[in-house]
Amino acid sequence: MGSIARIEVTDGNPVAALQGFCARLLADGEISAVLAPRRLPGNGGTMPALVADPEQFHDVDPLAPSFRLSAARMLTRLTRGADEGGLVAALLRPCEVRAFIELCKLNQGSLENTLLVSLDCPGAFTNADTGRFSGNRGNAEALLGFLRADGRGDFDGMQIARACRTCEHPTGAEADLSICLFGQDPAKGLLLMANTPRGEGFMTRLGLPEASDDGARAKALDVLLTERRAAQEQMFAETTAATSDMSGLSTFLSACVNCYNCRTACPVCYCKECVFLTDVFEHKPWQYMSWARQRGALKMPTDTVFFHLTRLAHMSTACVGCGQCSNACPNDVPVMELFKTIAASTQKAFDYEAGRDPGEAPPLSVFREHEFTELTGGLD
Amino acid sequence: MKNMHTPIAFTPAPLVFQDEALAEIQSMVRACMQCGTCTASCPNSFAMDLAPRQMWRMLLFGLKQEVLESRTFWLCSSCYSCTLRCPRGLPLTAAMAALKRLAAAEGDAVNRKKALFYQEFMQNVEQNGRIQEMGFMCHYFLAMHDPLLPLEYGPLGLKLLAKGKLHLGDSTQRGRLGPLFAKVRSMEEAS
Amino acid sequence: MKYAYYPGCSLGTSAEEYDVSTREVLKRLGVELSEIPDWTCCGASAVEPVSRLLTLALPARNLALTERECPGLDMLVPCSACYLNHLRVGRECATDRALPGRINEALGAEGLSYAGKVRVRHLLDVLASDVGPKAVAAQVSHSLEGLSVAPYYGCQALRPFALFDDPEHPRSMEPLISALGATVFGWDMGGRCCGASLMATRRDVALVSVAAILDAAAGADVIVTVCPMCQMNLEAYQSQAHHADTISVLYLPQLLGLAFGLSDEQTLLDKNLAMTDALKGKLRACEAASA
Amino acid sequence: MKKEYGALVVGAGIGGIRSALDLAETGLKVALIDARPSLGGILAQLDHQFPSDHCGMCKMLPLTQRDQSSQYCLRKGLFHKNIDIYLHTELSNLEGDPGKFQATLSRRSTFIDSTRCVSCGLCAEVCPARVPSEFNAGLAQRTAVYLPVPHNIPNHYVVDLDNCQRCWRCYEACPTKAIDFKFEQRKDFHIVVATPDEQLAQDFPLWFKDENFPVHPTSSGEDALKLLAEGLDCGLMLLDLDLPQAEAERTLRRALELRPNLAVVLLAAPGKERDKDGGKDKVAAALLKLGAREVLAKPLRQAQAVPWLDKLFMRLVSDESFSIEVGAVILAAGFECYDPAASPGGCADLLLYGSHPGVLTSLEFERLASPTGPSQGLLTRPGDGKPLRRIAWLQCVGSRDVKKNADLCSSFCCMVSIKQALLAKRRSHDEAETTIFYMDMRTNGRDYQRYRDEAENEAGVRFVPARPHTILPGPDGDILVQYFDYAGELREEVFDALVLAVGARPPKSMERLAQAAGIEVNDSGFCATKYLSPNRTSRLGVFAAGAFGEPTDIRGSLIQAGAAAMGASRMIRVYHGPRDETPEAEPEYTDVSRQVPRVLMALCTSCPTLERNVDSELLHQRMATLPGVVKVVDVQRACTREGWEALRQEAELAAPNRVLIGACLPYVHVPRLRELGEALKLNPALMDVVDIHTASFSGRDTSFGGHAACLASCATGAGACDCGEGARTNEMGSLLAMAAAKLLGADPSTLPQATPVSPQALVVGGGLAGMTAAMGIADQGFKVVLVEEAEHLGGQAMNLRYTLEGDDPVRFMEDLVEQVEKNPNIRVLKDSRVVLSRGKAGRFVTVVATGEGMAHTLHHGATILATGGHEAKVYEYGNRVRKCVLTQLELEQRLAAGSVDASSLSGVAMIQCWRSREESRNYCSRVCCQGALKNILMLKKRNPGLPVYVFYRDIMTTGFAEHYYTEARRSGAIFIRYTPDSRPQVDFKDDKPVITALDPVLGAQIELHPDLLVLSSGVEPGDAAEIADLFGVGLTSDGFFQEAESKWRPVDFLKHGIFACGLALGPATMRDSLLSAKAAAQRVVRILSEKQLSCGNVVAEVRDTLCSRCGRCISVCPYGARALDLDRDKIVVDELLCQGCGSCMAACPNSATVLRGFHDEQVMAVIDAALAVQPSAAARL
Repeated sequence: MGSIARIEVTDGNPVAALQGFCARLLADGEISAVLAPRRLPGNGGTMPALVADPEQFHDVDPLAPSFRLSAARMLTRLTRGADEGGLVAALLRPCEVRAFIELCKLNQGSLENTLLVSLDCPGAFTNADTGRFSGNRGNAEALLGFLRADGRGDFDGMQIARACRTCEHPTGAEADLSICLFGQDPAKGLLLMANTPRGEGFMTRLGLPEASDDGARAKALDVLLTERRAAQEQMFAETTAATSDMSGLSTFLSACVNCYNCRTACPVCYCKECVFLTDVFEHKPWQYMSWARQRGALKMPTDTVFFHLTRLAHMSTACVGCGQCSNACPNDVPVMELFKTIAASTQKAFDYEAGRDPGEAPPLSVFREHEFTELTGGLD
Repeated sequence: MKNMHTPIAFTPAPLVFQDEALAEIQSMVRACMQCGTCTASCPNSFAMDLAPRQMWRMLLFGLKQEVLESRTFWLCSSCYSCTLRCPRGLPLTAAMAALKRLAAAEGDAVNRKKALFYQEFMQNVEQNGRIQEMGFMCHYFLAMHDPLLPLEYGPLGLKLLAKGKLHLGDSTQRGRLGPLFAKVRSMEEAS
Repeated sequence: MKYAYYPGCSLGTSAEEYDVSTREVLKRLGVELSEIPDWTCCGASAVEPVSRLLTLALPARNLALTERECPGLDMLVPCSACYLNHLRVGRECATDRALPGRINEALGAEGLSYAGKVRVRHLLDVLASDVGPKAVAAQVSHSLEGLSVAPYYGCQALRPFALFDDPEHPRSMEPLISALGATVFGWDMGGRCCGASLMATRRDVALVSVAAILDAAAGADVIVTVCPMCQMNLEAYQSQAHHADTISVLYLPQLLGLAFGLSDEQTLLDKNLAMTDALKGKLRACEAASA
Repeated sequence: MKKEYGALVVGAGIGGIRSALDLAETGLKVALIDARPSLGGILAQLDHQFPSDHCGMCKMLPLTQRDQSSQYCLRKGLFHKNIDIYLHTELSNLEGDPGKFQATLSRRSTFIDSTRCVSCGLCAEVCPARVPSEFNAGLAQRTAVYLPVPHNIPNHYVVDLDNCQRCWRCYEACPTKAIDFKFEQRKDFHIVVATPDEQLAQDFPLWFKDENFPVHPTSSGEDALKLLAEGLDCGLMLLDLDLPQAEAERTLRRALELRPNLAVVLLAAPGKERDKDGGKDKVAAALLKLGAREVLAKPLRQAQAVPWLDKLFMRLVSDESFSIEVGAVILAAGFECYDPAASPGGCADLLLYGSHPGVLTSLEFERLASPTGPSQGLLTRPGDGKPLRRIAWLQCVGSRDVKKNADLCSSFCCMVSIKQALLAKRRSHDEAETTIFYMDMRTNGRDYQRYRDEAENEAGVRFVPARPHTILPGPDGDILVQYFDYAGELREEVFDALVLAVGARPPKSMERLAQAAGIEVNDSGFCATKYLSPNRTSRLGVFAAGAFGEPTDIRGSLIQAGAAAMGASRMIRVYHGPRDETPEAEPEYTDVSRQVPRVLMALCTSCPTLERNVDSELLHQRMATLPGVVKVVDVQRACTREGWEALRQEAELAAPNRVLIGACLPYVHVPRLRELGEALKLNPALMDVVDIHTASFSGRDTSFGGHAACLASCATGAGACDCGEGARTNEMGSLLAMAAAKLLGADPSTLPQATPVSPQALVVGGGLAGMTAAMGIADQGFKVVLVEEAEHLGGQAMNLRYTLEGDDPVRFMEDLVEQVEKNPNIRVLKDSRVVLSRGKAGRFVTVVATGEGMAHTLHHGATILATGGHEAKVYEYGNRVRKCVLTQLELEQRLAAGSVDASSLSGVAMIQCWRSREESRNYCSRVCCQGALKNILMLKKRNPGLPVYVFYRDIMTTGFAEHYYTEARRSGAIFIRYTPDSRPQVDFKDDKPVITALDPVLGAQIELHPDLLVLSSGVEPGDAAEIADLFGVGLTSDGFFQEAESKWRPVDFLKHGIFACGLALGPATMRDSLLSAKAAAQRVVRILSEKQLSCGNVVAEVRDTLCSRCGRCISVCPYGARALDLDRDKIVVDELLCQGCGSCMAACPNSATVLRGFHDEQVMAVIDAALAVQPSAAARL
């Protein structure tokens, strides 16, 4: 556990405190810009923004429970290749940090060119509900209420997204700096923790007052995690039952129209042009006719289940469970439930956790001689 | 088998060549590669204090005294198993006999005593041309100065007597081998 | 078939039955023997520890006599020790060219010279290869049906010069035994050493070998040997080797003599020290069966 | 007209195959013959090879011009454009001189026509004979008509005439009439019997009445000659030796004049044919010299005479002898495993081999552990089937035994035993306890010591230094082993199985082969070769490859084979003059990438089983409906010339841009596709052959459709069988549909253009290896640049003064340096270093900086790295400090210079394995044991009485060097074994070394006071780190070059075009360096002899738009053929290195990298075609 500092909150407005924090980061010579969520005019909720002018932080709001898309993919575009002088500081949710680390393992971005600042994540609403929560529309009281709930309970009759309700990584311990919310009174002050040597460096330069962890955070986390793990087990059980055979799986995904939104929203699906968009799946007429003749009738469009199976095969070891796929699906297909369940079992099988450690190589790129002996029969 | 784990520090002197007899035996076993086949196939190896292959090793080191003190070569019943199976084709049984001759010639009293059986046998042959078993055994008992020895042969002697197999020996060939023994003795002194 | 016969010292004294039975059996088989005149002792297993030259000179003397007195005949030797001593002269002269000179210098004392023309043959070799089992079977009048015979070859007949049989697993006696109608007792101690002269110098060691051989022969009616020292060691010391039931040890020609129906004087069975009544019973049964 | 080849390779084991491939790849035509009916020699029986513990033979296949040769497992078979393989053939005579040899080959017929046999296996099912199978080393049985090796292609059955019981059942059972016993030719095969014996004259014709041979008995030679003179078409003459000798001789001479290839057999009275001491009777011997074939003992009995004569007739008619003209000959007949049951010279009685089922030779154990073996790889004891859990290995069976005329070490059995111990543990899931009894554990290859340490420490294999000799039957069928261990105790242990590590013996046909090839044989019976010209035999132009010259392991054989190939190719070029024949023009094909795919499908309908079991009419229609298929034609007997002509005309008529042929034996047609391609100007990659024949009959165990019994009725024409015909038609239909779908997706664009080759080589390092390699290349007409760091050539070998075998290395090196400096093709750059090197095989650019600061840029097609090594620096025990301590090399130099006077010495001690074979340098330096022995023999020669004591761990004298180890012992040197934890202690008293050590035999401490202490310090590689990353090649943990594969590509690097040889590859004696240098030279000539290097049809390409540069494909490529080009920010593929294995395609999630011929949609289409349900017969369209 690195050193801990305190971010003072004046007049009960934590958002302003964090805006000041970002400005101080930008003032540091090494940081050339800050990537942070910014409130959208009108319908509420936030979208990531790259702020280079210290004055422009006024509508930055990293605490808003709005998670319209994962900023990981944006950060890779900023940090790929040689750095353009100065680091990009990024305020990210824990699942965005872990998604970014996975992408760096695939040479899509580089950790050297960025300072990762992760916030304790009490969860966020689905894109549909984000607008309807008053906290997102400037009601500071509702926002403070939401923060004090430490990620539990419901607000204005609405619950946070199911992905967040079943998320067991609410803290981003892998980032350089972590802003701790759980167990703190957002009105009074927040804690800042440094996890990596680079984080320590910046913390000293920021010159924030020392602080000590009174354990409140850990207690709050325990309560939250037990609840979240229970919800996760229940989700896994439901999904596994629903998709245990081909017919179950095809009904589960029957609403899919191959719009491939889930792929576009997924931070770790890094292919430039998915094979399903290439000519490989532009079948010739005689092919469709032959299938139809063979089976009597052919569901159109074809290759929907095939698509999800292929995506599972490609990225289930890298899935961080951020829920953006369900968020982006126009027909409310429970994609997140399927992917999180499958990802959990594949990552357990390989004893690997997506985004846990930048040094840990992705499972399929490493050959271990004595693995899965129950399958290979122990004989090589 | 007395196993010699107690270290015997000795400094192997350079191979002295004046010792004609030792050199002759050494040349017989020089190509030994210490594979242990002779030791494993010798029927009497259980009673030997030095394993045959240890004895060849000490010979090559020139440790003549230590070899002559051991009783290994006296226990050789020349059954030729070792000579047959030695992968280096060494005349091992002939080497054992040569060691007996060496012990008889240069060995201490114990060795000379053990050689008596063979020397008495050959004296009897020299006198009678053909071995006279009765005469030879009597001379052998006398030479051994061991009163208990004849008793061991008591029961055997009686049985042979009963079966009429004890002959006082014919004297047809008495003295026939005198000139040959004398000639051989003079030739051996000369060389 | 005619051979120069070298009986050896022990066949004149303690192994008289071997000499007599050999002569009778060979006569029955039409083999003519002419004893080498003026033969002397070959030194047996006692000469080599005394003198290297004598080891070769003594047998060379008998060989020279054979060349002079019975030219062109092979020398037939019943006793394994004498056989090896005589055979070794020829073999060592072949490898060391200086040896014949020294031997003849020694034999010069008696005006004899050894030319190396004589072939030394063991009695077993003659019976097995020259006479052959068929000729033996032809002479059998009292088939030894039901008699279990353990063939014992000793050492020096087989090693180190393996001329007529396999030195590790000898088999040459077996056709002869079956020719007599007897059954060959299956054991692999045929080539194991009986302790030879150790019986005199270190009896305790020799008795261990004898005991091992006798134990292995348990179940056979009789052991058959072709060497007087082995016969003496196996037969005379059975009690000292604390061997429970004694087993009789015959010479091969004695066994042949029984099957040929030779008289007791011709086989001198009474000379054997351990004629068990079990064996006597069996022999009588054979006689009755064939009479 | 006599066939002409560049080279003849005798023996198709791995040595022969390596030599043949090395020559064929440089464009020479090679004739590869083998006496056995199958390819691969002993390696066909071995599945696992040390030190990699799996097979790797296919790594010998060519990497560039891949489509000229077969690209599948080499144990299945070998095809190459320039290699003609003659099996069941032996060399019977070799005349002429280098450049123009006339080789007469005699081929024993297999009585089965290889173009008709489809290996359906029906003949083997009916054959009554049961004979021990050679493939399974006698553990299993085979029939007289059998498959020599189960997994070979083409897998033809072979008739073993000697064991044939002449029941002719196989002849009747064969559906395609492939078996031919020449029945109809019997009636005009006249036999003349010249014998005075009336009885014989009478019953001979009677005996042969039903064989319908016309027999002409004559009472005398003259009558026989009269018959011949009258023009009787006589095939065989039986000449009775009872005729007067003069008459018999005259008849024989006259008969052979009348009919030169008449076979004459002598009949000799019993006993007469063998004179007293076993030799042939003088008369018979004389006649045999004159030309009689063999001698037959009378009295003849019908039971023997008839089959003997019938088989002789079949051989006379079917066997053939032909002669070919070759430039050079390589003998690679390999070796035979020592047979413990042989008599005389066997040791079966001692080791219970043959009488106890649990005693096996190492070859038999190999077969027992092989899945294709008798017990399908289960380690159970033959006989009672008891699982083998306690196994012992006995080393040096038939080796290192003066009494069995084997004063040699077979050099591979130690490593084979370790491998088999590990294999046994793996097969039994670590339940097996393995023990190896040995005298010296000879692990003197570079990585072998680590292999042994791993086996001993991790796998738990037990090594016992003892030579058990008493093996007795133990309790309940096990084996009791008695041995004396070093502590002097007699031990007894019981094992389930005892494996005899049998050594190497010259092949059985060695005497005949040596006489035919006119070469000399050394006293161990192997082909005599000299130490410093190891690949040459005693006859100029005839070379020894593989283990033929000296028993060696796979790596040694491969390097020896490469060296022999270099010798042969150099001999051919020197005597044949410059390469006159122009390389065939590369055929150009029309570009069909713009056209719509039009498939012509040709179905062969000739074989009887096809007509009966398949509704070809329905098949026809179904194929016509396939997408892209424009025409379906029937071709009669596509495998014959005429059938092929008909197919060609059909193709020219339809002018398709895709051709699909449905026939049997696809591998027979693959070479023909090339001709069709030239005829139609269509790239053969757009054609395919599908084996529809196997689907038309069901072998013993194929699951679909028919069953054997019913098929048998079909074969005998007992009526059309209706079982599963529909299923079989479907099966064939889907096979054809899949092939058609694949052809439709085939990528018609042209291959990436070939890289032109600059015909010059660069050799880095001017030591013995570098110079030999440079000479090897220069003599074959190519330019070489030789770069040497030092001021003069020679390297490490200049320090040697004499060799163990008595050659003079000093003069050898002087001649070599002189030849290199005077050779017009070699440009020597001394005192210069490589600064930079770029490019790939065929197009390298290297910058060399010379001492005076000049920089040369060189364009060369291939590189050889021979940076060598040096004696390891040892600073313990007062070395370099005290006068009385030397290393073996210093002692050798001082003995040669006379500065050390042996006669004045009173004692010398030597310590082996100093700083080798332990953690810091865990490998055997291979040269110090031989170095120590040659110094001992030199010392003893000068002072026989000098006591010499050698402290050793294992004396590594493999091959014929073992003889000198025996000589050293005979000369009086005393060898004292030590183990790493009881090492001899050395300290000094008045400037003389005092060595105290434990003598394990005596179990006592000994203390020696010699004058001189000599250390064997071992070998270290030169500092090659810089050169390695300059050329982009790897190093092992000890600093030697990391070759592509230690056994099968010993001198290549993974990066194509760069090779290594000499001491830099691993510890090596002068002989090893010479061999690896020549092998490397031949690999370089292989590249330089090509005008351009084109890659194979199946090669990977990158679609850059799709590639997100994640780099997964780079790490997964086994051949290192992919790299990220930073400045162009693209993944680039080196087509020459790429072997089309497809790993990159599997790793890429986005199909950004694709393999030509295996695009996604193509493979998906093939899968869909396979699953597509054929419209049932009723719904005929």
